[in-house]
Amino acid sequence: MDPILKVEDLAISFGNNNVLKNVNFELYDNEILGIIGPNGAGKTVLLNILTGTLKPTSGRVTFMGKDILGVRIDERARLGFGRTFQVPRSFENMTAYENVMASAICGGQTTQREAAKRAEEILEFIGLEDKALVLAGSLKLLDKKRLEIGIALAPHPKVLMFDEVAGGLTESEISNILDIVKSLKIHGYSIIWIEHVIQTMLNGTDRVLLLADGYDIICDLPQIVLDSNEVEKVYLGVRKK
Amino acid sequence: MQLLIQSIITGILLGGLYAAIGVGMSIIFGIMGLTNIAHGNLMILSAFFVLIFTTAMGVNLISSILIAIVLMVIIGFLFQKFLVNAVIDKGDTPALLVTFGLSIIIQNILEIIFGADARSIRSNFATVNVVDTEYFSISGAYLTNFIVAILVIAALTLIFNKTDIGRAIRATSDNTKAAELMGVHTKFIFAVAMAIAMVTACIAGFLVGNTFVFYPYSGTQYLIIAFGVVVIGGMGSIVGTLLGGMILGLAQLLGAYFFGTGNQILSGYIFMLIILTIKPDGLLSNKKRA
Amino acid sequence: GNGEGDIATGGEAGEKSEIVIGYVGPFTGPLSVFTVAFDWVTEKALEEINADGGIYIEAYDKKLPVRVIKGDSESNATKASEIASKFVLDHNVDILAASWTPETSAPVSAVAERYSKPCLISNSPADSWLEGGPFKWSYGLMFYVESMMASYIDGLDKLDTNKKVGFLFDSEVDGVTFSALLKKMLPERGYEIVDPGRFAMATTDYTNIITQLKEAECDIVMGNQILPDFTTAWQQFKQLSYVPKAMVIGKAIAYGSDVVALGGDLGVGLITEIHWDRSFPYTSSLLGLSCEEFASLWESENNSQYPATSLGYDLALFEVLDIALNNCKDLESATIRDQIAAVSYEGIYGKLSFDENNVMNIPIVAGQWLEGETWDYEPIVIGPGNFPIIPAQDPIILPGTTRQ
Amino acid sequence: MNKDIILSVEDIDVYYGDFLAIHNVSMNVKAGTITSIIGANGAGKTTLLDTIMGLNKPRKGKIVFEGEDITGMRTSAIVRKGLSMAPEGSMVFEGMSVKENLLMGAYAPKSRKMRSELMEKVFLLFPVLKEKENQLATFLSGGQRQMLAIARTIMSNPKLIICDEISLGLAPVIINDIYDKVKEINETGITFLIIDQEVQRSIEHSDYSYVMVSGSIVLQGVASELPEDEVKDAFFGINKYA
Amino acid sequence: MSIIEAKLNGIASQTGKVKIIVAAIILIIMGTLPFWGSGYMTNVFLLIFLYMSIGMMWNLLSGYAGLTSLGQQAFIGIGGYSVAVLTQVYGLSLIWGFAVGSVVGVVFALVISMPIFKMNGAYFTIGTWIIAEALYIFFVKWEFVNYGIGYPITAAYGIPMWGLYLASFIVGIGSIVIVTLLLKSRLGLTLMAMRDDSGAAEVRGVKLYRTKLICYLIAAFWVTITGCLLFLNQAYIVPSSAFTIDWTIACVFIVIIGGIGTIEGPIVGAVIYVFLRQILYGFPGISNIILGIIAIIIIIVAPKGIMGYLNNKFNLDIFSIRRRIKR
Ligand SMILES: Nc1ncnc2c1ncn2[C@@H]1O[C@H](COP(=O)(O)OP(=O)(O)OP(=O)(O)O)[C@@H](O)[C@H]1O
Ligand SMILES: Nc1ncnc2c1ncn2[C@@H]1O[C@H](COP(=O)(O)OP(=O)(O)OP(=O)(O)O)[C@@H](O)[C@H]1O
Ligand SMILES: [Mg+2]
Ligand SMILES: [Mg+2]
Repeated sequence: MDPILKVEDLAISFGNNNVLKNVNFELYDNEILGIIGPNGAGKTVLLNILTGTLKPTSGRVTFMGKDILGVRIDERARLGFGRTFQVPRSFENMTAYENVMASAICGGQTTQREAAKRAEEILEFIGLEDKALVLAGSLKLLDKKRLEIGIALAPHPKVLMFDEVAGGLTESEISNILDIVKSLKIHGYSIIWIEHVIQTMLNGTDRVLLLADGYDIICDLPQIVLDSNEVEKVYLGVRKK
Repeated sequence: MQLLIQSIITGILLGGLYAAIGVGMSIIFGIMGLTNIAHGNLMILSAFFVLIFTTAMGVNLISSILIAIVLMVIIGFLFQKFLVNAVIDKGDTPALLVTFGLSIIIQNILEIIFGADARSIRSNFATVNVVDTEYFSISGAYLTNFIVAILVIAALTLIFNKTDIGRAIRATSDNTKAAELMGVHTKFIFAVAMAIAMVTACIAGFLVGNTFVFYPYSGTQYLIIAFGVVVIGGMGSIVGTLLGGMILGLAQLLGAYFFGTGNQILSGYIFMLIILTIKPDGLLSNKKRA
Repeated sequence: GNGEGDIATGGEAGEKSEIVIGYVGPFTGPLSVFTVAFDWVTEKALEEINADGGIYIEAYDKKLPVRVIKGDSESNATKASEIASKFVLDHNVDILAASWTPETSAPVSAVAERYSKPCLISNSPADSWLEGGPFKWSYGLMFYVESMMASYIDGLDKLDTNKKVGFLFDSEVDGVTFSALLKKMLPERGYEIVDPGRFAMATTDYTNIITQLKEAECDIVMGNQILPDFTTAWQQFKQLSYVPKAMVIGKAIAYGSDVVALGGDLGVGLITEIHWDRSFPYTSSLLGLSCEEFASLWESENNSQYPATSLGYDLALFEVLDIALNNCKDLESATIRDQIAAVSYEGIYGKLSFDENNVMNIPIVAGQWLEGETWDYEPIVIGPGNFPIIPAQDPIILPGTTRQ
Repeated sequence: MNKDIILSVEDIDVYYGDFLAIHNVSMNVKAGTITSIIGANGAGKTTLLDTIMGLNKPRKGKIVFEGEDITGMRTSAIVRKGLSMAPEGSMVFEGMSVKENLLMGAYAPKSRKMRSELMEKVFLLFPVLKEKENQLATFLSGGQRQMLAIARTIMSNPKLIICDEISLGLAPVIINDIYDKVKEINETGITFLIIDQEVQRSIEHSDYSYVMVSGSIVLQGVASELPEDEVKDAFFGINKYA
Repeated sequence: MSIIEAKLNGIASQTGKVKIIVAAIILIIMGTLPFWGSGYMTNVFLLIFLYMSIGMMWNLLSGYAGLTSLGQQAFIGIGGYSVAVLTQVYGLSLIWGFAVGSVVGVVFALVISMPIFKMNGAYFTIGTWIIAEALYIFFVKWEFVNYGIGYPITAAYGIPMWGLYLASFIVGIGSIVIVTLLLKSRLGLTLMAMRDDSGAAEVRGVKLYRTKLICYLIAAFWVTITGCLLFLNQAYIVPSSAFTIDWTIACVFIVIIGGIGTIEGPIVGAVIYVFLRQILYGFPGISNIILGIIAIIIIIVAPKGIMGYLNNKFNLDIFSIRRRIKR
């Protein structure tokens, strides 16, 4: 089966700071790929490259067989990239409802009527229907994170990319997010999921990629990755006795 | 031939004055990220100060300039404390609009007090011709401007690179949080930067008053020059200001030479726009480097 | 006092208690120098007009005092238009008046035409004002640019020069009109023109123009600028070591104080237009004073040199209104308008009446500023041009002229 | 109050807007020791350090340094009291040379006088900085930046040095090196409060440790005696204390 | 003022018949003002509608599209000059002035959008100002438009007051309608998203360039039309009054005082601005100082202006552009 998204020899540096040196991985249809790695490993940078806000120094990104590195940011959204931001960046002076609608319209090119319908569905799905008319700026962190997911989902993207959607949440909140992501898989989405909360990686993903020192160190089933020496060494930092 | 040589020389010398006009604005932008629309008016305000001291109070020129500088520093401090600090965190537009309001207030107050008449600060060298050859002449005022501008810019470069306070200013503009962690009282540093900008505004105000005439409404005219200089040179770059000034001066004079007298000012503007289009951040844009 | 508008409560026609004149002028802004005499002249004129209760109007069978309300155009056309509208619509003035340069006079005339209000404009070049015509309601006490140029050339003819004239005209109304006309007139009188072209107002660097004129060795430079611009330009002439034998400059140096403001002895020998002078051989119809007496009255009461340009025009405005209103049987707009049109006047500007363009052709002469006895600078008339009745003297060549 | 406690944090709450990032946190740092804080991402470690340095204001509680209440003081004033921090992500002044960065470290008047000695001391500790003295900091590698950041704190001649994410982006050799330096500096009498992403190492190198989970301190003790399982759980974000 | 408030209460609401009826009544009252009101009131409201229109468009740019321009006078001048040149020089009817003016305005906007859309933030602000200044200087020395002499617009003498008023009324109300419809359209959501976080908006698929351009062009079009009327009202045009920054200053005051990023803001702002000018005209010089002080105080105390403040405080949302969930 062809991967929906393929990243080859990706490298990026900021001045002298070679954040990504050579990263390769694939994302398959209807798969949840977890990405872990130490702070500053370049996980967010990777997402930024995929969505187009950063230009890589070299490498190739193929989406459904098409090289997309030359494609504009907004066009990529319309091609089917949906993401969340590590620090939520919802549109604060718009209601949750409008946030989702805006995303549906811009990324999905629907009419307002369709977008409204979609927004209602989504708000229900992420459990935010009772806060639909609240300004996004006044939502609590969990709700903001949920809204991030909702916004990303709105235009029916092909690939969803979550950047620490569970970060900063309590345990029960985390399981709530976990449920949402799992049910997204059932709906057929392909997902890239960056998270530091190991639980989510273990329970929510199909495969886990460890990103460190600018390389894709290992990419395998979650349990295998988390038990590997590499993870101990570069990520967890707890040496086995 | 005479006209071409004269145009080039005048263009460069005029550029010195333009650099002096722009440098204060550049500092404020580079350090605080504040687009100070009132900069031109503050300049004219200082010119009026120098004028009052020399004419109405009979103080000699140098002392007048020094007193004016002190006054401008105080005004800059108040401006910083009560207006800029109140809005600087609210984003670019509110800060810009506050300075916009201030500019209107200053020019109208000046008009109420001094009337709309044009003034100039007469000094001995205003009408002197220091070099007079067959091919070109150099005006005393222009030469003074140029030398003062070079001195100001050299002094600023020295201050910013070699003194503790200068380094603190650069550090603050580089990374405010880290500067605070070094023990730099960054709010105070903002005030110092504003004070330095005021000193340069005052000097520029004097130079303008000595070279041209000014009236309460002149601020806008010089604001656009300041903008032009800073925009061409790159906001926040001191050396860029000098470059920007000379380029603008030359663009005007050569514009007049090649496209006719009437196009002198227009050439300057068009050149600014061309540079902004090609390099939307200016030539030496580097906010990190003073 | 800067025109705190004295607001009239516009009454009904039946209970008319005064005649209100709404005057719009540049009381602040770059042109405010031209309104310095207005308050003083208004006071003098109204004192006389209202001396025994005002002007008798048959329709009301009583004397109505004349009152003037002032509006400040801030030397800005938009503002002038707004205020004129306010005067007509809100204050219900009987007559609109305005003065000084097209920025104020043109929009005020436009308002008068729209609302059918009689309107009297003083001191604006007639030529550009007339482009807004033909006027049905507006009348002008104005000079024709041709008269002004004729007087200049008249004066220049008396000088020993190489007859090469360099232009220093900006691209504002006057600069464009004057230079265009001079291009026709000067060659006819044997002068050669060097024209670097029109330039924007508020230009600060004149190197290009000056160097061109210097290279062409012009003995005469003619221009028209506002004072600040001219101050800068004239300084730069000196800085670049180029002083022509004659420097003719319109607008900038209307007053002795302007010439002083140039600084040093920069003002000596400059030639400019004179709109009114104490040496004019006329007597005011309203005040009964000769020009010399009127000028002296100002100087004794104000302790400053008489502001020649405004003094004459401001008084003439009231002289004409006085005559017109005294002929009015009622205060209908049309009546007032017709009486203004009919004014045949003999006053501070001699004997005049309105021509077919609604313009009263006010004398204008060329003068030269010389160091004076009472004041720093005093003007002499050097070129009476179209008004030979005005006595004239011989001009001098600029001191500091570098070429022999 | 115990005399050899140089810094004590008493029961503070810190908010970001409505978000309670730190709740009821108290801790003491003994003079002359190396104290570490351990915790998962987002546990609130940085927030705590920033609050100590006056970059955040606690809504409740107080912070005492050498017996003096420094709660709510301006950061620059706190620095002058003798605290110094190498912040998370090092935050060097990118547009300034290495030397200028160090000079900025000695900006506070007290240290300014002795800055040439301090500079020599620093160059002895980090010879690589001497080599790069005149280079702009923007061209330093991540590890070198971290060294510069630590060196910069020393330049202020502090009593207490706070290092956030001390080993971030550093190669293992350098990390060991850094810890050796920390030890060396510590032996001259300067107290350390450090955060290291690598739990084990930070425990190994410190005298006393605090473990933070979700904005609260859940565990503390002499570093070598901390129960490893519980530490690991805390680090994995499994909050059985909640 | 109560009229205005009532009007404010009216226009937008599609909810509630009362609002529609009130709106209709207000519109009829305002639309027929010249036939029952005094000439003076007519003139004042004429100005209010014109200033409202340019304020509304500046608000669209600065408040919604993040394009803080100091060069709107360029379009006002273009409008005024189109009318002047076509009627005065070519003797054509006014309609031509409006038609040609709006085309020229939009084309000019399109042309300058290429360079200035590359500039961001302060650079954009300054860039627009420089362009307007350059245009001023260009007109001053352009023989085709009679240099700095300008033109009287004699065609204006013949227009009855009510005609000019109605045109202004339409332009003013039209500006409200345009902006409201725009914000209620698909583009509106895009715009608001862009206003809140343009980077994030782009990642969500917002075509930043195109969206900004559309706003810029709409504003250019409408401001040019308003410029035609402003100068028709003035009946005289010179470059110095056509291209003066004063027009943009007026926009800034109106929007800041009224409330940036709200639809009601420019309406309230225009009413206050025009009335203040009428009251303060007798205090030349001071009037601008007072306006400046008011603006600064409002920026500091209530950065979102009067309507922003009221909207927050009392949850007023007269021109609701909020999307409601229909159940
Ligand atoms: N725009 C940028 N310019 C310069 N450096 C950048 C930029 N964006 C990221 N970096 C650098 O790239 C490195 C990787 O950052 P990134 O945000 O991808 O880390 P991360 O893996 O997402 O970490 P975390 O888990 O903390 O979110 C960091 O050192 C950061 O400083
Ligand atoms: N400026 C901020 N505004 C809002 N929330 C913030 C801010 N900074 C941190 N937070 C939140 O506060 C919590 C604690 O963050 P903090 O940075 O103190 O954690 P940390 O323990 O230092 O984590 P890390 O290991 O990632 O550095 C996190 O949930 C974070 O999302
Ligand atoms: Mg990240
Ligand atoms: Mg941290």
